[in-house]
Amino acid sequence: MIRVSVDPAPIELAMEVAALEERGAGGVATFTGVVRTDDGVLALELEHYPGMTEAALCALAEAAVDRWNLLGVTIVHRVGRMTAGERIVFVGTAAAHRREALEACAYLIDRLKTDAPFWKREWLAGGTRWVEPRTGDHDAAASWN
Amino acid sequence: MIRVSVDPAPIELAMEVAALEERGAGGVATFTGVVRTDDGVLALELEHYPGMTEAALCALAEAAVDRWNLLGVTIVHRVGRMTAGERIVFVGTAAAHRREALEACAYLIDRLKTDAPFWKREWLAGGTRWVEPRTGDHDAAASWN
Amino acid sequence: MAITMLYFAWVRERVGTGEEQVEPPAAVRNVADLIDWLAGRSDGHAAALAEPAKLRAAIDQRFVPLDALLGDAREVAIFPPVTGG
Amino acid sequence: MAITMLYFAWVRERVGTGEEQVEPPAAVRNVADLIDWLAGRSDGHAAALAEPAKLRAAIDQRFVPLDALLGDAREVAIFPPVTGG
Repeated sequence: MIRVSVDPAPIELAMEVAALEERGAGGVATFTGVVRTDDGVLALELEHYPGMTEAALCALAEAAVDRWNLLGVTIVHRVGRMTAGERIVFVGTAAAHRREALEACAYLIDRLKTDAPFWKREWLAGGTRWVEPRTGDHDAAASWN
Repeated sequence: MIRVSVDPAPIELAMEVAALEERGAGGVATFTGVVRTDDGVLALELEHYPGMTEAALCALAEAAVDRWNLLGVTIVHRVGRMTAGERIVFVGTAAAHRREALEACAYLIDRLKTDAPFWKREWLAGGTRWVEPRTGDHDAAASWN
Repeated sequence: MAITMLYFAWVRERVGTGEEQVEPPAAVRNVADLIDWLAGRSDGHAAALAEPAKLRAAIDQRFVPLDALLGDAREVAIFPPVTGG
Repeated sequence: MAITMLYFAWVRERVGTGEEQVEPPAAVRNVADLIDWLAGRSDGHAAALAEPAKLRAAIDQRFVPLDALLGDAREVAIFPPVTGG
């Protein structure tokens, strides 16, 4: 019921959601991060720590399962280079009750931002730059403690 | 940027999500209600109040847009008869920040449960029964006031 | 005054129709009065409308409490609490 | 002791490699000591590791603070704060 994937291939959202829906739960909540098209970013490049990243995502999914009554958890993170409009990350949860699915989904994306080793580089017209972490992300992650 | 639909046709989730992703936002949150397969319900039948239901969903979407900084809101509710595993309702939000997309999505599904005229009937092996409202739904909706 | 009545879910089933035209007397001022008056129209109406506490209403497609005045309502709907989503 | 060092993101770029084997002396006890010691290996290392406050670390694939003892670490990774999602 836990599915974790770190993959350079595009994220197949319909397939991921269908797999969650097949868990037989009443509700499926998802969050999808998309490369924005509005701030001059031509492409995004995601680097990860092979082995540790997958383990960190599994640990995160397990923490969510311990905390909420979930029938399915999926975390898919794309790596490598992707362009505006493409999906970076997909988090999905299936639960009998909508509240649990929604809360667990919010938890997973908040914690993923601080607890999983990924590094993001933006490709702009003038060159590339490594994205700085946002302090708000740490506040959001800490709010679940 | 607001899309509301009340339709007896199956909900095309991939299409709905794609339309939200095309809003150019950084994040898309969704909630999908699915007919459960685990409690003897063979089918579900949804009745609505033509005209008023669509207006209520529009009002709900507009309330979310007033409250959060959203680039897209979609509410699709199926009506008529549907079987286990099929989608009843889809709520999706697109926003620059994940927190806004996630909160607005939770708000919409909570409020939809109490503010939109739909009535649900379950088809069981022994006959049909109209679903009773859950008091928890009113508490959840009121929590956003 | 002529009002289009709409019924939904088990109210519709018990009344036996989803829509009817009615002309309540002037003494029928609010939705609760209307429910009382409608209950006298048939056994089906009586069965559907016996427990007003289980009923909800809309006037001209807006939810209203049962003590809402009818005013110049053109369409009144009576139904059980909603259960969508 | 032999340690596999891994570097990610701009740390990797400045060091000039993503992976190397090192054998720090016994005086190198924690991650901060290791960062200090590594900074002397090349100009690239020095540039990458000049500001430890901007660095994060993992020992054997677990996040650790910079004062974490190396113990019998086999793999140590140095990288900027993570920015996934």
